[in-house]
Amino acid sequence: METLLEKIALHQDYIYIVVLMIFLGIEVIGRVPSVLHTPLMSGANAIHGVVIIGAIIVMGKADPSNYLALGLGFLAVILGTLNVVGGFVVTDRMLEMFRHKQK
Amino acid sequence: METLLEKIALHQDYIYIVVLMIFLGIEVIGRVPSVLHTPLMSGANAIHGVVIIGAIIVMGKADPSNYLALGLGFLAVILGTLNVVGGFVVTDRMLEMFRHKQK
Amino acid sequence: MLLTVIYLLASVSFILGLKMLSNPASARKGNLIAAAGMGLAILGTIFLYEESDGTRLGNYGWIFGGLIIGTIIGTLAAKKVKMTAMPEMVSLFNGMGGACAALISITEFNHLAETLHQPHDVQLGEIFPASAAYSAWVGKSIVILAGLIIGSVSFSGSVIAWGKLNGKIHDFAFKGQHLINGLLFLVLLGLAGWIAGVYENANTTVFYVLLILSLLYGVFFVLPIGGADMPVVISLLNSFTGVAAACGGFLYNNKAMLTGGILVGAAGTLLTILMCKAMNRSLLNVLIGSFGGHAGGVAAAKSQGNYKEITLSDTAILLTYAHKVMIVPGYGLAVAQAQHACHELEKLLTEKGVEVRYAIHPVAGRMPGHMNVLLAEADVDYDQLLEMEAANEQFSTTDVVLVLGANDVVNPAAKTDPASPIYGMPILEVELAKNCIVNKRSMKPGYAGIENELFFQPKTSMLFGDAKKVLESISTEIKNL
Amino acid sequence: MLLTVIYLLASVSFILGLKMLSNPASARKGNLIAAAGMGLAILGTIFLYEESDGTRLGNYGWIFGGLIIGTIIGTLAAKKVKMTAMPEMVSLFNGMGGACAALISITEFNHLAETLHQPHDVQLGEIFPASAAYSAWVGKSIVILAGLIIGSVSFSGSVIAWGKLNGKIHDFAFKGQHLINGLLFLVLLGLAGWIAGVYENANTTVFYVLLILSLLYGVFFVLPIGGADMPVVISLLNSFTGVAAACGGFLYNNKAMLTGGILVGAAGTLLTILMCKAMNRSLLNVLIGSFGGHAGGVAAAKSQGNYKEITLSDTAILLTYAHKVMIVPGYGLAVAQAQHACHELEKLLTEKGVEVRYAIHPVAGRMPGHMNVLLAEADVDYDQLLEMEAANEQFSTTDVVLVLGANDVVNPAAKTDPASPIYGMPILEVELAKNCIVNKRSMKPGYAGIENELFFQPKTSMLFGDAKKVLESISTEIKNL
Ligand SMILES: NC(=O)c1ccc[n+]([C@@H]2O[C@H](COP(=O)([O-])OP(=O)(O)OC[C@H]3O[C@@H](n4cnc5c(N)ncnc54)[C@H](OP(=O)(O)O)[C@@H]3O)[C@@H](O)[C@H]2O)c1
Ligand SMILES: NC(=O)c1ccc[n+]([C@@H]2O[C@H](COP(=O)([O-])OP(=O)(O)OC[C@H]3O[C@@H](n4cnc5c(N)ncnc54)[C@H](OP(=O)(O)O)[C@@H]3O)[C@@H](O)[C@H]2O)c1
Repeated sequence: METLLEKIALHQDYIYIVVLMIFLGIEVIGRVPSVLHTPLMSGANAIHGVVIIGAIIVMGKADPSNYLALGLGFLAVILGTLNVVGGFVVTDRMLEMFRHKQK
Repeated sequence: METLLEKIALHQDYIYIVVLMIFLGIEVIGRVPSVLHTPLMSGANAIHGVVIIGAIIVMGKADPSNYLALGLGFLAVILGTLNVVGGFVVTDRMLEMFRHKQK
Repeated sequence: MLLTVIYLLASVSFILGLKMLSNPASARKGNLIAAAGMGLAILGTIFLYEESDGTRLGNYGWIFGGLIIGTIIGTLAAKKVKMTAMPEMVSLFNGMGGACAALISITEFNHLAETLHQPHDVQLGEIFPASAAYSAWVGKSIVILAGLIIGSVSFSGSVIAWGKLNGKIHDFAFKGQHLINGLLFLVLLGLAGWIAGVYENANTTVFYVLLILSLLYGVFFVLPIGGADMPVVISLLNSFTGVAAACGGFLYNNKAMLTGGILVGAAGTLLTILMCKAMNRSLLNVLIGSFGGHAGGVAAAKSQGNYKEITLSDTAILLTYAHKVMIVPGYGLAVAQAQHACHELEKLLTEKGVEVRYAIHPVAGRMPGHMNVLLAEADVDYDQLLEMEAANEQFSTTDVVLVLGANDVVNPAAKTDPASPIYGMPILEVELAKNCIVNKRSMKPGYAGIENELFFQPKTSMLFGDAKKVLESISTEIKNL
Repeated sequence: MLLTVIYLLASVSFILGLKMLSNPASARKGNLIAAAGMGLAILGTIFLYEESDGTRLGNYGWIFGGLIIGTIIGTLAAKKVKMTAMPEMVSLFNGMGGACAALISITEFNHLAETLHQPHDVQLGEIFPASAAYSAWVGKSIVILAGLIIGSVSFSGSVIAWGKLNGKIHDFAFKGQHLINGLLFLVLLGLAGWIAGVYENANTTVFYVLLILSLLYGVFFVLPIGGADMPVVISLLNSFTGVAAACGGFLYNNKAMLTGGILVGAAGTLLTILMCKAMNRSLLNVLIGSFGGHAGGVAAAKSQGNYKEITLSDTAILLTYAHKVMIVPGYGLAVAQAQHACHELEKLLTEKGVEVRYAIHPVAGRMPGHMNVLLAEADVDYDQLLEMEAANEQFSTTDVVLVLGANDVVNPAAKTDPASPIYGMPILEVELAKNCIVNKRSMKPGYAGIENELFFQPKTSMLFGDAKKVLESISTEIKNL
């Protein structure tokens, strides 16, 4: 118990950021019309592609002689990029189709 | 410039919390009906009474022989309490009046 | 440790509370949740707070004394205050919060000045910029000074707003006032920068000068703004106090103060803007005081010919034989405390088969929602209240409009006269109805201090007298018909 | 230093972007803003990232190689994909993100295991709980394992969802499957707890077992859920990947990953719930698969008597002489790519003085908003689209309803038959109209695999044929009238 509280106190900034972010995530899309569900899902999908940053770090830190790490990192970068680029492009395509007549 | 960036990096958790909090503050009351403007203002007023925590700390840390500090701290505690208690009670009274017939 | 969790809970309760406050169904619960979080934070601070060296707080007697005194006065004041005076009360409470923040800054600055001046030898070696001590000093003093300035402005501004709302202080403006305010603001910034930037200047004299100038600035900031705009000003000062509280959060590394303060700062700013929008004005326009600035002036005396009076019994007959009656309540109804008499009349008419509705203008009365609150107190059915837009659509099919102590909110000058100080404000278009009966005590102007053309129009009849008495008499007449 | 600011900007861009995405007017700009923030964060990481000891990243060749390959494939895939296949595509991209998170966890765990096993002497002294090294180990390994499990589940689950949507994988459920899933989940937790809790277990074998079981769990999690519910499942897996990305944020103390991940985690969860609500179901109900589970089953063959057919020319006459026509588009319209033909017919009728509207069901088609997108592509005026509630109010005053390739969304069983798998879903109540013409190619059921009583009702006439051809023929007939 004591150590748990200590941990919480130590990482309180993180905990605050996480809690506030959860509130924000919920608030921000609180009243999305159902027509936008698919593009919103797709846009959110692109945003979690931010995991690419981790992949870049893994790749950049990998020992150039450690082929396993290099290979895994390389794959991770590709997959992460797919998530990001594909996600944003496909969302844009979806939204473009809405635009036409919608004032 | 360099030192400013350093400062930002040093206090990044704070900055994140502040920025997220600003977003939240704006999001949370985004679509309040104008009937509720006064109670909401009053409720927000009560919440910033959280400054009372600072007053309590000042008071509790004051050297018992330093009458200036004691006096100022005491006044601060009273004023802060007024803000908090008065704020919440008056808000509750306002809202009570709305309740009656409003389903 | 445990305190961290308590503060986290308090922060969450503030967010949830504010969120629930912005929805009619959950508002009251939201207020209670925020209050519970606050109580928890206060108790937690008293019993669990530790300095970094592990010492606990002392002076429990003083602390509890202050809390008890504050609680008693605060509760009494909040419970006793008349409903119409509530915005004034909120303004006062807001001022208290600002003052509290300023007092904290004063004490902490004195403390800082002392510790700086005592071990003088140590200081001498570290006086130069780029030392760690110097940078700590800059950070700490900026936060303290910001808390001082914002808190003081909020305090003195709120007191002026309070005085204006209850009529003790009158609008006051002179040419070039905005210039002087601007200069004063620059001086404040300059002084604060000087204190914070130069290490030796933990100089209490300059500090107190800054305090006094900040208080003055608050006074000058609010004075030129018209009394009618005080709710907006209070909301703005409210968000100032939030920021001042957040400064305390930085100072004590206290997340509850920080989050609570910033939350109110941001929400309050948005609320201020929303309130301006409800009056169809911009915040800048309010602050420069172009509308309110005129409010205290002499009424533009362009006498508009004659007005017609109507007797109580004629009014009673007109109302009874109407198909549809629209009641427009205003500030006068609240002053006369005539809401119950009004509800009586409405029930009587409904029994006779007349369709009765209330047309609620968003800024009728002296605070947003004033009329809703007032009529709810008299148990008027919520379904009978029409908002401005809905009401304006129905006036053309209305037989009789009964204006009860309202004036500015039915003034057609807002639509027709670009020179009028209320030009552009959306109004209730009562001229569209077949008949319009206006009840007030005299031909005196309302809040904005301007004549009302409506009273001189052929469709309009005046029914002078105190709203409560008039309404009761009409009810008696109708019963006797 | 500068990187911190960049990450902050990225976080803000994600929040703003998501906010704007939830409003039709700003959605596209929101997407671009989030994308710009992401680009900034990626470039910033590549060029500015420093380890705590100041070393920069290496292997630029590999990094840029990966980025370029990913960009090319991603752009091509996203640009080439057919509109109806977009949800599948999103599912795949989501799976990529999950896999990326899992790969990061694998590499970091290997790294951790190596450093733990190398300086063995140092470790021996610190093996006991309560040492700083132990507690660092627990923290780090929990984050790594959480990233591994969540990322893998999201990956394999997304692939299954993708397969279901494009028809490659069929629904598959057996008795007790939920029990097995529950057990598997507990095993995952147990293994992870064991690795994290026992210091010596930086054991790569157990770690890989955990990886495989996680992948399996993802498969079993999605398999029993009906294909019709895949959009909901994808949204849920989307929020899983968000949490996996946030784990990376903890691992690298990276705020952009942390905030972006949590944001998507929270928003995705809410979105999942909102999507369920649009189908009038609970999330639990979807996950247990009671609806979708039946979808693949054999159509309940209670033959409902006879149906009536109508000729093309009769249809043309009926439409031309109607006052008000309501078009109900469905999945079949999209398959036939008949949106342009449909718009032609609508213009033709409007010229003849017929009032034409479209009734849009929220889950018509294969993705939310599918019909809106489809009709917008054919330049149909936005004002002519009615949402479900608005449309249902107007059917009773409608002369002819033209159902084009829709089936489940007009199935009255959803209202009348509690045993039906779609019972409770709100539908378009086309029975209220005077006439109902249904165009499809056969009497085969739609997505949910069930019969549709509507086709056998006296007011209903069937018009068999491919939607596009049928619409074009009707237009020709009308022109020749
Ligand atoms: N709602 C807000 O948030 C808010 C806040 C501050 C200011 N304001 C301003 O207040 C004004 C509100 O307009 P309003 O039409 O409600 O009020 P008003 O324009 O102030 O007019 C009130 C009228 O009531 C009459 N009255 C006073 N006591 C009365 C009594 N006992 N019986 C009958 N009549 C009585 C007065 O005329 P006699 O003296 O001739 O009787 C006066 O003309 C606007 O200018 C608005 O901008 C609004
Ligand atoms: N919107 C979403 O988010 C989403 C996602 C996944 C699943 N779903 C589910 O999908 C269903 C949507 O309902 P719906 O009414 O749009 O579609 P539906 O129930 O799947 O029915 C589509 C009908 O179109 C006909 N059709 C197919 N190709 C055609 C063509 N070329 N020309 C004319 N008709 C054609 C088919 O009948 P024939 O074969 O006889 O021609 C079929 O009965 C719901 O069950 C919903 O739950 C929705």
